[in-house]
Amino acid sequence: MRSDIKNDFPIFANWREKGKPLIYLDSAATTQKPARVIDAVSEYYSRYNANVHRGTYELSQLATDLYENSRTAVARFINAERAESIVFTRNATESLNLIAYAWGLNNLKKGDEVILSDMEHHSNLVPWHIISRHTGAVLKFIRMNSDFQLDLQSLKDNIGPRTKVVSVVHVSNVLGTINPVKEICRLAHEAGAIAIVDGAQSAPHMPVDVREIGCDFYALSGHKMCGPTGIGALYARYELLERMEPFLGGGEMINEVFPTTSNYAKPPYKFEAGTPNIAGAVGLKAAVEYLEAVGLKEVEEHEIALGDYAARRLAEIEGVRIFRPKTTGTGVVSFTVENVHPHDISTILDSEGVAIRAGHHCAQPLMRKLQVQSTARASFYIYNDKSDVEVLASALEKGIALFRPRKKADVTK
Amino acid sequence: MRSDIKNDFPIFANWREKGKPLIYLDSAATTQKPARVIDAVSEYYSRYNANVHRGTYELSQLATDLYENSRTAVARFINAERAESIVFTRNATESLNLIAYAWGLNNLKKGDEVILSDMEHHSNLVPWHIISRHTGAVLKFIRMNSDFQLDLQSLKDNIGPRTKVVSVVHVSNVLGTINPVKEICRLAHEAGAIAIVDGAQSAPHMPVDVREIGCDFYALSGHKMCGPTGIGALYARYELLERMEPFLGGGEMINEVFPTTSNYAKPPYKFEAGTPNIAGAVGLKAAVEYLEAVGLKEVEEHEIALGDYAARRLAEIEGVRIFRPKTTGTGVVSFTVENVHPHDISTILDSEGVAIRAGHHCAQPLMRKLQVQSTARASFYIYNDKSDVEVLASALEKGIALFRPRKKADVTK
Amino acid sequence: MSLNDLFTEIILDHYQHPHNHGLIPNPTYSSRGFNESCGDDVQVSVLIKNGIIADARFSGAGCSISQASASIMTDLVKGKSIEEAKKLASRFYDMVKGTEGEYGEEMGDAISLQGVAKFPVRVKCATLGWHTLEEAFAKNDGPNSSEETK
Amino acid sequence: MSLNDLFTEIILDHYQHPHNHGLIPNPTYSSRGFNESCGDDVQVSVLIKNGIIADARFSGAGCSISQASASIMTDLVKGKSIEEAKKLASRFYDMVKGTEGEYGEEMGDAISLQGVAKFPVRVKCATLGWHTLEEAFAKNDGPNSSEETK
Ligand SMILES: Cc1ncc(COP(=O)(O)O)c(C=O)c1O
Ligand SMILES: Cc1ncc(COP(=O)(O)O)c(C=O)c1O
Repeated sequence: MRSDIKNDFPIFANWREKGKPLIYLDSAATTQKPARVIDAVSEYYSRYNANVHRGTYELSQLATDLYENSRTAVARFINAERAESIVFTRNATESLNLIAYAWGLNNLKKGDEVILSDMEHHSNLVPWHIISRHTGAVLKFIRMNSDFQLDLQSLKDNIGPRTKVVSVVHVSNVLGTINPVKEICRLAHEAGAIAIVDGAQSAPHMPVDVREIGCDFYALSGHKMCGPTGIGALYARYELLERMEPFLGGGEMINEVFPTTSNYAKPPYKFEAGTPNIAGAVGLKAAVEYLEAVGLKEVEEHEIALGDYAARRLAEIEGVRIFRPKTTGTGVVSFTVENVHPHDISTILDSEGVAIRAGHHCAQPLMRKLQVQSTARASFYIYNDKSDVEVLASALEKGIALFRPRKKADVTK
Repeated sequence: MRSDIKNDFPIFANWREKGKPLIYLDSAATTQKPARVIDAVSEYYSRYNANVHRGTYELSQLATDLYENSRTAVARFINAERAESIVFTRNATESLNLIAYAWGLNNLKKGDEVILSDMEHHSNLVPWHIISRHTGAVLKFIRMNSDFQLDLQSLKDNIGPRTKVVSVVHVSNVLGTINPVKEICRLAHEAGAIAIVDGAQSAPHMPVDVREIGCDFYALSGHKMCGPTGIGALYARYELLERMEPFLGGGEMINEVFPTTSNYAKPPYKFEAGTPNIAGAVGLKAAVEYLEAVGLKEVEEHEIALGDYAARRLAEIEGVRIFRPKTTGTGVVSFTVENVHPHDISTILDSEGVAIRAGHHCAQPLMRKLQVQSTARASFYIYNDKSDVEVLASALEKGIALFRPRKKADVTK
Repeated sequence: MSLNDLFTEIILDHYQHPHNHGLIPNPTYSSRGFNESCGDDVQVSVLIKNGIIADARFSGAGCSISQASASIMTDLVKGKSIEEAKKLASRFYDMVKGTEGEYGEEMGDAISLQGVAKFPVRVKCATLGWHTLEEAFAKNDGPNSSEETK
Repeated sequence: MSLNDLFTEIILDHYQHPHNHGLIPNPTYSSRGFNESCGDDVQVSVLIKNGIIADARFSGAGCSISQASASIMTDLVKGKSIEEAKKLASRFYDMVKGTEGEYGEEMGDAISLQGVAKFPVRVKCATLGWHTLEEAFAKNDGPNSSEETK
């Protein structure tokens, strides 16, 4: 990775002005934004702002072209077969809800089965809870083994003619595990089920090819891949989008509206009701182009190397326990420290300028499997390097010292 | 209105560089953005960007504060009783869908009635089409009279014990009609129904007080009020939010998640699944503050004066027909021209730098009532003045000359 | 980018006095198309006899460009095979999108729509009739039953 | 903004050796609170006798601040009336949010949480126990049935 890459991200220089450098290790929650993306958004508002699609004047046509060019860029980024396979959403969460509501609510019946996994983010759990409540569909789970990997045998044991959906996370936001989604999609299709991949943590971090994976749907969030907040995407096989009922109703997504009925525009428009996040899409295109220029293969290698290094370095510290698979980890390193709560770890690190996340990481069922209430999580991205790991490790050692177990003191009555 | 207000909006200077000034008369579709809003978004990404709510470090706390301060600002803007009554959405369309899905899908039954009006935007029609298909609820309509106003008698005739929802547009995006929403809400409540107001075209243009109106829900879009794209809001009475089922499922909106069930966070968080449009909220706060500084009363007076003037000026032109109520119009002026299709009018005006909209304005049922396929629409905002009306009128006269009816020519065989 | 490049005399003439307006009672192929961006609405019907387009008509409502283009199209495709009509459609798309090329005799009055290339917002209007024609040909259910029963 | 202002000896002591840990079998009031931002989970139970808090206990799991604060709270409220406890809660919120004022004797060990004011992210941890106590008091269903039947 270029050693000056931090300079692409204005926040680092701005934060340093406040006294200490920012060691940002929470990129799995959201990444920082390169100037290129920030400027693309500003430029959009300063030069091209207009509503899209229905405009009949030049400015609106420019805005529409910018918006649609972003669709093309996202399609290229994940190798979708066509731009029209990309639906813009707010984030991965909305993408997954779109599938659950538009496909699930209209296609699932009592007794149908939806297979998820032990390591899903709440965004791939709660929508199915809601839909199963409405439809009577049953949820099942692919089990995780002791090396924090999915046990495909438990999928094979559970999948069958009642299985209508298999939906799994590509890369776990807690463990960094890269799941064998290609194989999972193959098994889903063999059983006649649709296959959904939550790509929130893969799209930003590695080359992704949705056709190679063979999924029917793939969800991603712009803000986790150097893009703006408020813009995400859902990839879907176009024929599926054509057969699906719409999700949100409103402007842009219709063909004809009568007082009590309506018929719908072609996908992807059918799924984009109302004025979209145009500036967000413009910024997402800039983010995609930025990441392509860095090179996704390079991003992946850099992260895995840093993740491996950090896991090794932290494991040397007494009391630290790492939750990361032995072979297929990424730049996500979750850990706990004996006698120090993750939230306290985070405060200790914060006082040294190190931003990590502590909590359940929107994966409470996984926390229960790991038999912890929460973990601390350092997640690395392109702007991190080994020196960040060193700061992290030594700040951690300091904190552990502070929390060393002590006898009942006499300061309290 | 300040005569130099155009200078607050960078797009006008930038466009002029291309040769001719931009006469932007499509603010009902989306408004231009003041530098203050554009800069707030850039600054957020350059100084404060982090994920919100679950952060355990300073940067994340700053981002959370900025996001929540925006909620407070929006609440103040429409005089909501508390900040927690504001749910952030993508736009007014999503706000209305949220009600239809979260309230409607869980509360409406076969035979229940939903009363809308003849002048609704598709965003307040199509969601109810979807929900009525799922629940068997029946849609009814408040009629429009010949002065383009809602006929309250037709509401009184239709409302009754089966009425569960009354949902109407505050200001029509086609006619500019200001509807008597306070009276409509009162009638709805008398009948025991919930009262919804689509405020997409009122929040940007006049002082709005949701408690004075007495509505249960009020929907608005940031991009129509000088704010960023991709951010909108739903106001709701807090007790209603508490009683409601959630809409989208995912991170942030939960309390506890188990493999097959979950329970939810308190409103408004219960309705904000996944990473929100944080930068969008920050920009919306800047927009709200900008409009408050201009003064909403002043905005309203300026627009009505311009709308009145434009309606008078255009009516002088032969063949022009205006669709605007005699007394209660706003800055929206829809019109048709004999023998010239609205789309052609728009192209003609565009060649003179005048951006207007032509089409059905996402209100096809209203178009049928007006017995037109489409209209041309000029919509004025704070950065427009009388000189814009003059350019509009003379460009229109030019176009009409071009399209004067001619005999069958012999250029065609 | 003068308005006269777009609203040529030929266009305005076809708009004000459309050719082949109406619908064929028992068409071999027919379809209806919308221009989502401005509400134009065009219905096209075609009668095939001996593999040749014996009649083509259109109806609907819309802007000058969409209506004139449909009018011109119905003139042009009559007497041609389906394959020839499709080839012409594709040439037409190229022309109005501004693709370099020689567009001559075979385009007939459609040549007067060449100016559309300078007005990107209007391309969809110009192509609406042609797309609707192609959709009529492409309908999964093949020729309308009316032809079958003849 | 030194860590020692936050993780004082008293806090660490309460964290590592919490007072009144556990639950009262037949509490008059009880409630469970979550800190949505970090997963802290606290259950508080209270026994009222003759209008006075005769016993207060807490259980749950969480960070040093949430656990120590709950531990200190249970010490403090014992022997007080509900009104006094609520007044103390409100004083406590003021203190950890950094509101100017004199916080003296009556705060007991809670004074050691004054440093939280400099760590805004941790305010929610410090107030979790107190909010849960207030929620217990406020529950619509009034005192738990256990009190009723006693
Ligand atoms: C009256 C009305 N309601 C709803 C909407 C939908 O707004 P948005 O597209 O921002 O969701 C609009 C915007 O066109 C409108 O004018
Ligand atoms: C695996 C995974 N799925 C889904 C999401 C949800 O992403 P968003 O909050 O952007 O919708 C996240 C983000 O935390 C994630 O890590």
